[in-house]
Amino acid sequence: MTEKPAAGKGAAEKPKSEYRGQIHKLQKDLMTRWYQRLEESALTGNPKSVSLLISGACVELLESFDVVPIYPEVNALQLAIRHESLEPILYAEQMGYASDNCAYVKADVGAMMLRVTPTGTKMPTPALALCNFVGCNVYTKWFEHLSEFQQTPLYMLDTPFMRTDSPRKEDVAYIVQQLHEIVKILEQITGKKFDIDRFRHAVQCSRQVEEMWSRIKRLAQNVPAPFDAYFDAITLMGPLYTYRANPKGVEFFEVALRELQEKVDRKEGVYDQERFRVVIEGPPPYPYFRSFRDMLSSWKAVSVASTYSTVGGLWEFGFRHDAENPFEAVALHMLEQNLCNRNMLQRYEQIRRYVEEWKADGLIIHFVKSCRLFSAGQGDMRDYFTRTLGIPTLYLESDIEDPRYFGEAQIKNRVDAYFEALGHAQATGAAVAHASSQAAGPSAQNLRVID
Amino acid sequence: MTLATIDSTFERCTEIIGDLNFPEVRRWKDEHPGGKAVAHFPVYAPVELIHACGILPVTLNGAGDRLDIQHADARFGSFICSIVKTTLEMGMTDHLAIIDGMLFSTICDSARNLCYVLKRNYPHMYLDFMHLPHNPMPGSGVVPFLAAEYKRIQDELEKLSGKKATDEGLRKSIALYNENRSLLRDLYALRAEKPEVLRTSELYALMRAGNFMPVETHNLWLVEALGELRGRTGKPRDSIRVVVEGSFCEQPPLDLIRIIEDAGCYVVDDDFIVGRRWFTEDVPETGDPLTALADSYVNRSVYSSVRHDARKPRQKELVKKVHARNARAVIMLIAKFCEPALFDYVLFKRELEAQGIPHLLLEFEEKAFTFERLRTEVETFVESLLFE
Amino acid sequence: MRLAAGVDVGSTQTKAIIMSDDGGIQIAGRALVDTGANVQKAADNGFRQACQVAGVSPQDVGYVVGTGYGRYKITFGNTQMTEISCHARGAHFLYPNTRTVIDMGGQDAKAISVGASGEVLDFVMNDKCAAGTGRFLSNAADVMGVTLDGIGPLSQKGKNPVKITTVCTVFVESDILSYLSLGKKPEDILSGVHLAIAKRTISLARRVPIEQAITMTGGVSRNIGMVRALEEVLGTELQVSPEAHYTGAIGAAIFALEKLGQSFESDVRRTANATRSGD
Amino acid sequence: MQRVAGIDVGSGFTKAVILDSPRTGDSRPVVLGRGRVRTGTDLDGAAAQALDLAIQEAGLQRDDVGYVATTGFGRNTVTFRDIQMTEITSGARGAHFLFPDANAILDIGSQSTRAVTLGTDGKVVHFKTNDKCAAGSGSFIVRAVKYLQIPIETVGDVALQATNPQAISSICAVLAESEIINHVSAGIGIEDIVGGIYQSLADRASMLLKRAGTEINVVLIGGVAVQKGMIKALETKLKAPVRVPLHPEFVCALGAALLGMKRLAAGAGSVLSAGLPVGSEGASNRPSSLA
Repeated sequence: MTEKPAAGKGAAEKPKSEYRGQIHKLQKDLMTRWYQRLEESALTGNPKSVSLLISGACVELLESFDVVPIYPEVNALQLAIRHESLEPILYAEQMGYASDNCAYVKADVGAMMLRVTPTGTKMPTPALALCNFVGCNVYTKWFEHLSEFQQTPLYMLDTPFMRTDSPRKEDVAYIVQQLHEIVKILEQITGKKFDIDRFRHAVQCSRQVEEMWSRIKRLAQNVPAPFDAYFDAITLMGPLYTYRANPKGVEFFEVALRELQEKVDRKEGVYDQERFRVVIEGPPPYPYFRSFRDMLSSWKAVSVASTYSTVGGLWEFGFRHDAENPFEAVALHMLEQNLCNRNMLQRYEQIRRYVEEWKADGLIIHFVKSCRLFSAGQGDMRDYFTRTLGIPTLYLESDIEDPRYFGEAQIKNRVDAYFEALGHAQATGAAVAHASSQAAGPSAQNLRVID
Repeated sequence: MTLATIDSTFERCTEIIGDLNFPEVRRWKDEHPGGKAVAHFPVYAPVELIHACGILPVTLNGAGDRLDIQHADARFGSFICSIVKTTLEMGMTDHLAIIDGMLFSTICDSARNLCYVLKRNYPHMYLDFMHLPHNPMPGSGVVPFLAAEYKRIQDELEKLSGKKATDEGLRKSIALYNENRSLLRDLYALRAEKPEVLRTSELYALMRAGNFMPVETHNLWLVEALGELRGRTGKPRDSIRVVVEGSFCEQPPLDLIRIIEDAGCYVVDDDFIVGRRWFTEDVPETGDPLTALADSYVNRSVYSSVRHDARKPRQKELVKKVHARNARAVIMLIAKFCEPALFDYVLFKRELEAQGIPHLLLEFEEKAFTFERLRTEVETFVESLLFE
Repeated sequence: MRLAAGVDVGSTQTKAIIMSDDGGIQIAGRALVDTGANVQKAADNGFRQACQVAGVSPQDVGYVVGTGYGRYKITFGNTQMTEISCHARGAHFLYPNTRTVIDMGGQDAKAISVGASGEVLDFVMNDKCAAGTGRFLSNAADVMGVTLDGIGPLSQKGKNPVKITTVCTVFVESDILSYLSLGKKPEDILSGVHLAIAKRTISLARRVPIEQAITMTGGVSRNIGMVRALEEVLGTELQVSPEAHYTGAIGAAIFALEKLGQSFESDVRRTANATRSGD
Repeated sequence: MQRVAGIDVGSGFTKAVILDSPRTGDSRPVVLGRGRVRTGTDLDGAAAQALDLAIQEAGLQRDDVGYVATTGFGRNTVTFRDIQMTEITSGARGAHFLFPDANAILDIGSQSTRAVTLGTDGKVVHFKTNDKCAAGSGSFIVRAVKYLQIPIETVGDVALQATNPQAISSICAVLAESEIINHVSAGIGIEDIVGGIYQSLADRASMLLKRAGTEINVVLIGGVAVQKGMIKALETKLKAPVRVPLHPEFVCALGAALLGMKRLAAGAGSVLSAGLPVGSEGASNRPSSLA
C-alpha cells in the first residue's frame, strides 16, 4: 500500500516543483517587451499590429514587416491565470454568447468591451485580423466577431485540414497563393516593400528556435525529467509564439537549452524524487493552474510530454522551417506541423509516441468544455489508450478559461485515486497495465466488454 | 408510384423520416445489387459527385428520440451536440450497417472529430473528410483548389463503387439535383405566399424524406405534391410570419416544428436541411462539371453559419431574408451545444435589434420529445406580439 | 488480534467499520450516522459508535483510514484514501470475484474496473453535470410524492415505462409533471426514471471495461428498482451485498489492517503475483 | 356585472383570483377573492377548486363569473377556460398592474427563474429563462436547507447574518450541493453558506435580467420572493431596491384575469355563459384576434 502525502487546503509541505532559473527572468523580460511594443502600437500607431492565432501562425511573415502580433488567445489565458476571466465571460454572456460557447472567445471579447487587459497596458486596434484558423472552426467565428466589433478588416487564411496522410500539393499551392495576397495587404498596411531576405531571415530564426525547442523537449526523456513539459512548458511557449522569428527568440532558447541541459547533467529533476511520469493531453485549466499543478506535485508526478505544447508547432518529430523555400515552409507548418490542424488519429499516434519514447507511466486526458477541437471524442481516445494499448489513463473534465467548470474537490478525488492505483501497481509490481506496445497483448485480453 | 392524396404523401414522409432502418435506401439497394450508399451530414455535400459515381447519397439526421444513447456518451462526453452522439450510437448499434461510407466536411469541430472516431472504430468503412473553403476572395485560388478537392473525393468514390463518373454523367446528376433544388424553391415560395395552404411541418417532412431516397424518386414526389398543393385551400389563421434560423445541421424534431406553428407562427422561411437547397441558382450544366460545382459553391450558394464568406455577412443576409419574406419576427432555433449557430447568434442579435426585428432564441435537442418549456416560450413570444 | 477502522464520510451519511483479523478478516462493528453540517463530529460519532458496537475502546484500534468527501476532516485518522480505491477494495472483500464495481451515491456515480486482488485498474466518474446520480432519484421521489424507499418497489410495477428526455436532475421534474398531466401511471413514470438513470450510468461506465462479475455498491444499491434497471441495461446480474452501503468504509478498514501488518502487505504482493502468472 | 377569473395552474399550487370590472371609466379593477390549492395530478379539478375558493372568498356564485382566463403549465388542460396564456405574459401584466412603473420582473419559481422586461402597458418585450440548469431556482434552496438542517421558514433570516458569504460557482444544482458540502467540510458557518447561496442566486438572476435587457425597477415575484435573504442579496447585487407584491404568488393569476377582462371588453364570448365546448389545444383554440 502506498502512503499518501498530506494534502488538502493549506497542507503543510508541498514538494517544490517549479524550476526558476534564468529562463524565468528572461521570459518575463521578453513578454514585458512584447506588451510594451503593443502599447507603443496602441499609442503611436507604430509598429503596426495584426491579430493572429497561435496555432500554425505565420508570424515569420509579420516579422519581416516589423509587424507585432496580437494573440487574443494569450490575452484570454493571461486573464484566466490571473483569476480575472469570469467578469469578462459574464459580460460576453450578457451580449448573447451562450454558456456553451468557447470561453476563450468570451473572455477576450468581454475584456475588449470592458477595456480590460491582463497587464493593464493598452492594446492596439489591429490593422488586420488575420485568421489562420488551422482546424479550429471557433477561430473563424472569433475573428469574424473581432473584425465586427473593432471594425478591423479580416483576412480568412483558409487552411485545408489534414485529411490525408501528408499535405497535398494543391493544399500547399492554395496557402502559398493566400500568403502572397497577405504580403500585398501588409505592404499596404506598413507602407513597406516586401523584402524576401528579411522573410528568409525570420524563417531562419524560427528554424533555429525550433531546433532548440525540440532538443529541450527531448531532455524530458531523461529520468528524472529536468522540467515539467505541461506546466513549465507554458513558460517557454510565450517567447516561442511572440519571438520565434526574431533573434531575441533565438537568444532565449539558447539560454533555456543550456540551463536545462545542465540540470540533466546534474541529474536534477522536477522533484527530489520523481515518482510518476505522465503524458498530458488537452489544454490546462488556466483558472486553477496552480491548484492543478499542486495536485500532481503532491504525488511527485511529472508530465514528460504534452500535446498542448504542440499547439503552436509540432517540431519534436523533425519538422523545421526552411529558409530556401520560405513560403512553402510556412504553408507546410500551417497545414501539417501544428496540433490543431491534425486529425484525431494523428493525435492518438503523437500521444502514443510520447508515452513510449518519453517513458511515461500513464496518460492524463483533460477535457475542456470550451474547446471541442480538443475535446470532442476524447472518450474514444481514452478507450484507445486503455483498451487497445493498455495504458492507464485518467480522464478529467473542467475548462481552460471558465472557473465555473472546475470542481476542485472532485478533480482532486480523481487525481488521487489515479495515483493511488498507479502507486499500488508500482508497490506490488502488479496489475495496472504497462505502457508499452506489447501491452496490447495480454492486458487487452481482460478488457473485454459486455455489450 | 402514385399518391392518392397529398395527406398520405405527408404521412408516408413522416414514416420515412422516423424509420431508422432506412426503408427507401434498402429498396434502392435491392433494386441495385452491389450498389453503395454514402452518407453525409445535413449541411452541404457534393451529392452530384456521389450520384454520378453510381452511389446513393443519404443525408443523416441523427436518430432523434428513437434511439437511447448508451454507448456514444462514453466516446463523446458532455457538451457535445446530439447529432454527433446519435450518429455514433447508430454506428455502434448496427443501424448504419446499410451505409457503406460517410463524407464529412468543415461543419464544426465535433462533427469533424466524429469522422475520425468512426474511422478508428470502423476501419473498413469509407470515411473521408472534405475541406470546403472559407476564403472566397478572387486572388486566393479557391475555385481550382475546390475542384481539385472534388476530384480527390471523386477518385475515392469511384474506388468504392467500382464505377467511373464521366463528365456526361456528372452533368446529368447536376441536372437532377438542379431540378430537386428548383422544386424545393417552388415549395418554399408557395409556403411563403400561402402559409395556410402548406404547413411547415408538412413541407419539412416532404423535404426531409428526400434525405433517404434517390433524387429521381424525390423529384417525382415533389412534382406531384406541388401539383396537388396548388389546388389546396386553407383558412388563414391569425399568426405572425416568422423566419426560423439556426437549425442547419442538427434538425429539430417534427413535433417541435408543429408546436411553433400551433403557438401561432407562420414559418415563412427557414434553414432546415439547408444542404439540400445549397445553391441559389442552378449549377451550370455545361463546361467542366467539377469546376461548375466548385464555382457554384464559392459564388452561388446560400449563406450559412458553417461557412465564412466576407462578401455576405450572415447577419445582413438574415435581415434581407426577413424583408424578402415579409416576416415580422425571427425565431433562432439552435441545437444545444451547436457552436457555429450559438456564436452567430451574437451577431444576428445585434443586427436584429438594430433593425427593430423581434426575435426569440430557443435551444433544442433532436433527441428531445417533450417541449413544455419551449412551448411556453414560443407562446409568450407570440402573445407579446399579438396582445395589446 | 489486530483492530483497524475505516470511516467513510459521505455527503449525507457517515459510515464506520471496525475490522479485526481474529481468525480471518472480519467486521467487528459498524455504525451509520448522518453527516450533517459538522463533518468532524459526524466522523467522530460514527467511529465511536462502531467501536461501541464492536465492544472495543477507540484506543484499541491500531489504525484508522478515512475516505469519502470529508476524509481530510477526520482528526483521529492515520491516513486517507479516495473512495474509489476503498470501494474497489471493499467490493473485493464482499465478493472476491468482483471485476467491476458500480457505485451510486447521492452526488457521484462511478464505475471501477478491479483487479484480482481488489486493486483499481481503471475508473470513471460522472462528469461535470450530476446527471444520473442518486440525487436524481430523490428529486423524482419528491416530485411524485413517494418516499425514497418507496420508489424502487413502485417502479417495479411499471409495465410501460415512459421515456425521460433529460437526465438533468432538476429538469426531470418538468418531464414528470408533464407525464402526470397526461395521466400516466406513477409506476410507469418511475420505471422510466430508473431506466433513464441506468442508461446514463452505464453509458458512462462503458468508459471502463465492464467485466463480470459486477458488484454494485453505494447507497442507491438499496433501491431494488435501480438494481433491476441496471441489470436490464447491462443484460446481466449484479452482486449486491446487504453491506453494500458500507463498502467504502470496509475498503478503508482493510487498507488500515494492511497498514498494521507488514506481513499482510507481502500477502497481497504474493496474491497479486500469483494471479498474474496464472493469467 | 361581469366578473373575470384568472387561474394559474402551477406545478406546486393552483391559484385563482376574481376580478371586478371598474365601475367608472378611470378606476381600476378590484380583486374580490383569492383561492389556492395544491395542484396534484388532476389539473382541471384543482383549477375548479381554486376557483370555487376564490368565489367563496368574494361572496359570489359561480354564475357571477363571466369569463375565465388560465395561465401556468396546466393552462391548456382547464376545460372551462375561455382563453389561456403563458405565465410569462400573465406575470408581466399582473406585475405591471401592481407597479405601473416597473421595468422588469424577476420570477423565481421552484424550478425556473425568469427575467422579463416590460413595455408600456405591461407588454412583454424580452424574456429569458434559466435554460441550462436549475441551480438558480427555488428548489435549490429547498434542497440546500434540507441538507443544512435548518427550517425553510428561517433560511432567509439566517442569510441576513452572513458576514463573509461563500460563493457557489457550479452550474449544476447537484454539484452546487457538493460545493456546499465542501464548504461545510471546510468548517464555514451556516450563515455564510446560506448567504453565499442567495448571493449566487442573485448573481444568476442579475445575469438573466441583463440578458433580458434591464436591471432597473425590478419587481420580484414567485415563491422565493417571500424570503428576506433573497431580497437583500438581490438589492445588494442590483444596488437598488427591489419591490415585492403583497401576494407574490397570485400575480400571474391576476395578470390572466386582467387580460381576460380586456378580451371580454372587446366582446369575446364566454364558454361558461354560452356553454360551448372548448377545443383541445393549439391554434384552433386560440382566439382569432387577440389585438
